[in-house]
Amino acid sequence: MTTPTITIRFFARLREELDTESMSHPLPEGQTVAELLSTLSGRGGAWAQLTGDQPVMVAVNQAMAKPGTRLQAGDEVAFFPPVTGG
Amino acid sequence: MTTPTITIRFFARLREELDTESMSHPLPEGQTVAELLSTLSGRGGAWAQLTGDQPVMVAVNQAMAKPGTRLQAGDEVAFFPPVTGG
Amino acid sequence: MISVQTEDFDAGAEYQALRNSGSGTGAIATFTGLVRDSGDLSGVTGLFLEHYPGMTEQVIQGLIDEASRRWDVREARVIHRVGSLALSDQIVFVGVCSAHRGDAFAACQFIMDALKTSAPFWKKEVTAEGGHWVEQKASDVARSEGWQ
Amino acid sequence: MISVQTEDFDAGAEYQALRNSGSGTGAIATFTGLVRDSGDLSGVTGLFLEHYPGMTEQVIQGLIDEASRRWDVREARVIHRVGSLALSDQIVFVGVCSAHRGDAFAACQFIMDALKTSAPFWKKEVTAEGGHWVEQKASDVARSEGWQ
Repeated sequence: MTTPTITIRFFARLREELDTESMSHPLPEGQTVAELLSTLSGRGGAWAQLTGDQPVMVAVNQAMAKPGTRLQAGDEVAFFPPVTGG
Repeated sequence: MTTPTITIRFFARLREELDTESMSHPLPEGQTVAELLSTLSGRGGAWAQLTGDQPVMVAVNQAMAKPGTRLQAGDEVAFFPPVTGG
Repeated sequence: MISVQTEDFDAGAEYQALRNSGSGTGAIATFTGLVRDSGDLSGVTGLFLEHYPGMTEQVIQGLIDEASRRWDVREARVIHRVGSLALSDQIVFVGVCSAHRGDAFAACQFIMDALKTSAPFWKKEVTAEGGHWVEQKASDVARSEGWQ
Repeated sequence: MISVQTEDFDAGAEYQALRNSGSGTGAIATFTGLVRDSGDLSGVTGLFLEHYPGMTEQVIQGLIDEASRRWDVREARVIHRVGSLALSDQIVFVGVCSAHRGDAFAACQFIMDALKTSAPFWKKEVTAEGGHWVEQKASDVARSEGWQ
């Protein structure tokens, strides 16, 4: 039996500071966005900012999501700073 | 001594219904736009509409004016329906 | 730049002229009005537009001046056609460039709304039987008064 | 029509495409954003724009759909550039055609305002020393929330 995973993507300042564009990750215990953020933040260093003061936006399968959004195997989860286009 | 005159112009529906584009006219007694309108309206026929129910706009020397605006010799007075450009 | 003209205009060229207004420009808003086929059965085949030469340009300049007092306006261009127009023809162009988008949108919309109720143009709808002068719309007056 | 592209665009050609949207169109509103020389001494020489491919187009389509529910929108065209941009370059185009001018203005401005706070684009200001990511402006958030 394979461990269920999700894909995590980072954009803009987060992509640069975490030095990570995309990674595969085990589906977190509890399965919410908030729990995933907490797990990643626990890596320390630049990762700690994921639960810090600066706002982190999240999209699940390319639609905006919230801390309580539940994750499923195969989901694409993206973290990024507030958008600044236009 | 020449009689002081003004120039009167009509536009759009008024121009057509009065069959007049432009005319020279003696400076009216009392010298206000309202008195000029009253004089012209007294010609009867289509001219009566100048003091009728339909709104008549007036410009003096190409700036919007009011019934109480005083006229002076040489003024260009224009009467027209509410504007409908754009 | 203000032009009252019988000829058609090139909205793309007007946009380029606004774009060349300087490096402080961050936003360009444009509006173009077309002769619309209103879809009713009145048999309208086109429009005839009359204006008051001289006064028209002064009124439009006054609107641009007022917009420039109320918002950041780096340049404004207004073109209004007169004479005979067919369905789908361009009637009017208003373009504004500004440092900021809120100012560009507001100034462009203000000039267009105010032009409709204060610039001396009159529209006649042309039909096979002759034509009739268009009456001013209460909604246009209300929209223009909303800016005061 | 939605396009996220590195190449420049021709705002005049976009306008023509909107104009050809049918005889019911009476009003075309367009907005173009340019890279502005903000005039400070920070030494910014250009911008780098990153986006989230796929999600970006979906978000913009959602904004066009919402605008079409709220106003008469016959066609909307949105182009947003990504990658490296120089001062004075065009960044974004939003064009809307409608039967009526109020709808064209409102839909164009709504799409532009909402795009700035909900479409996944990020701007980096490029300087000789490298660059820094632009922070979201509270004024943009307030403007976007004003439409709700």
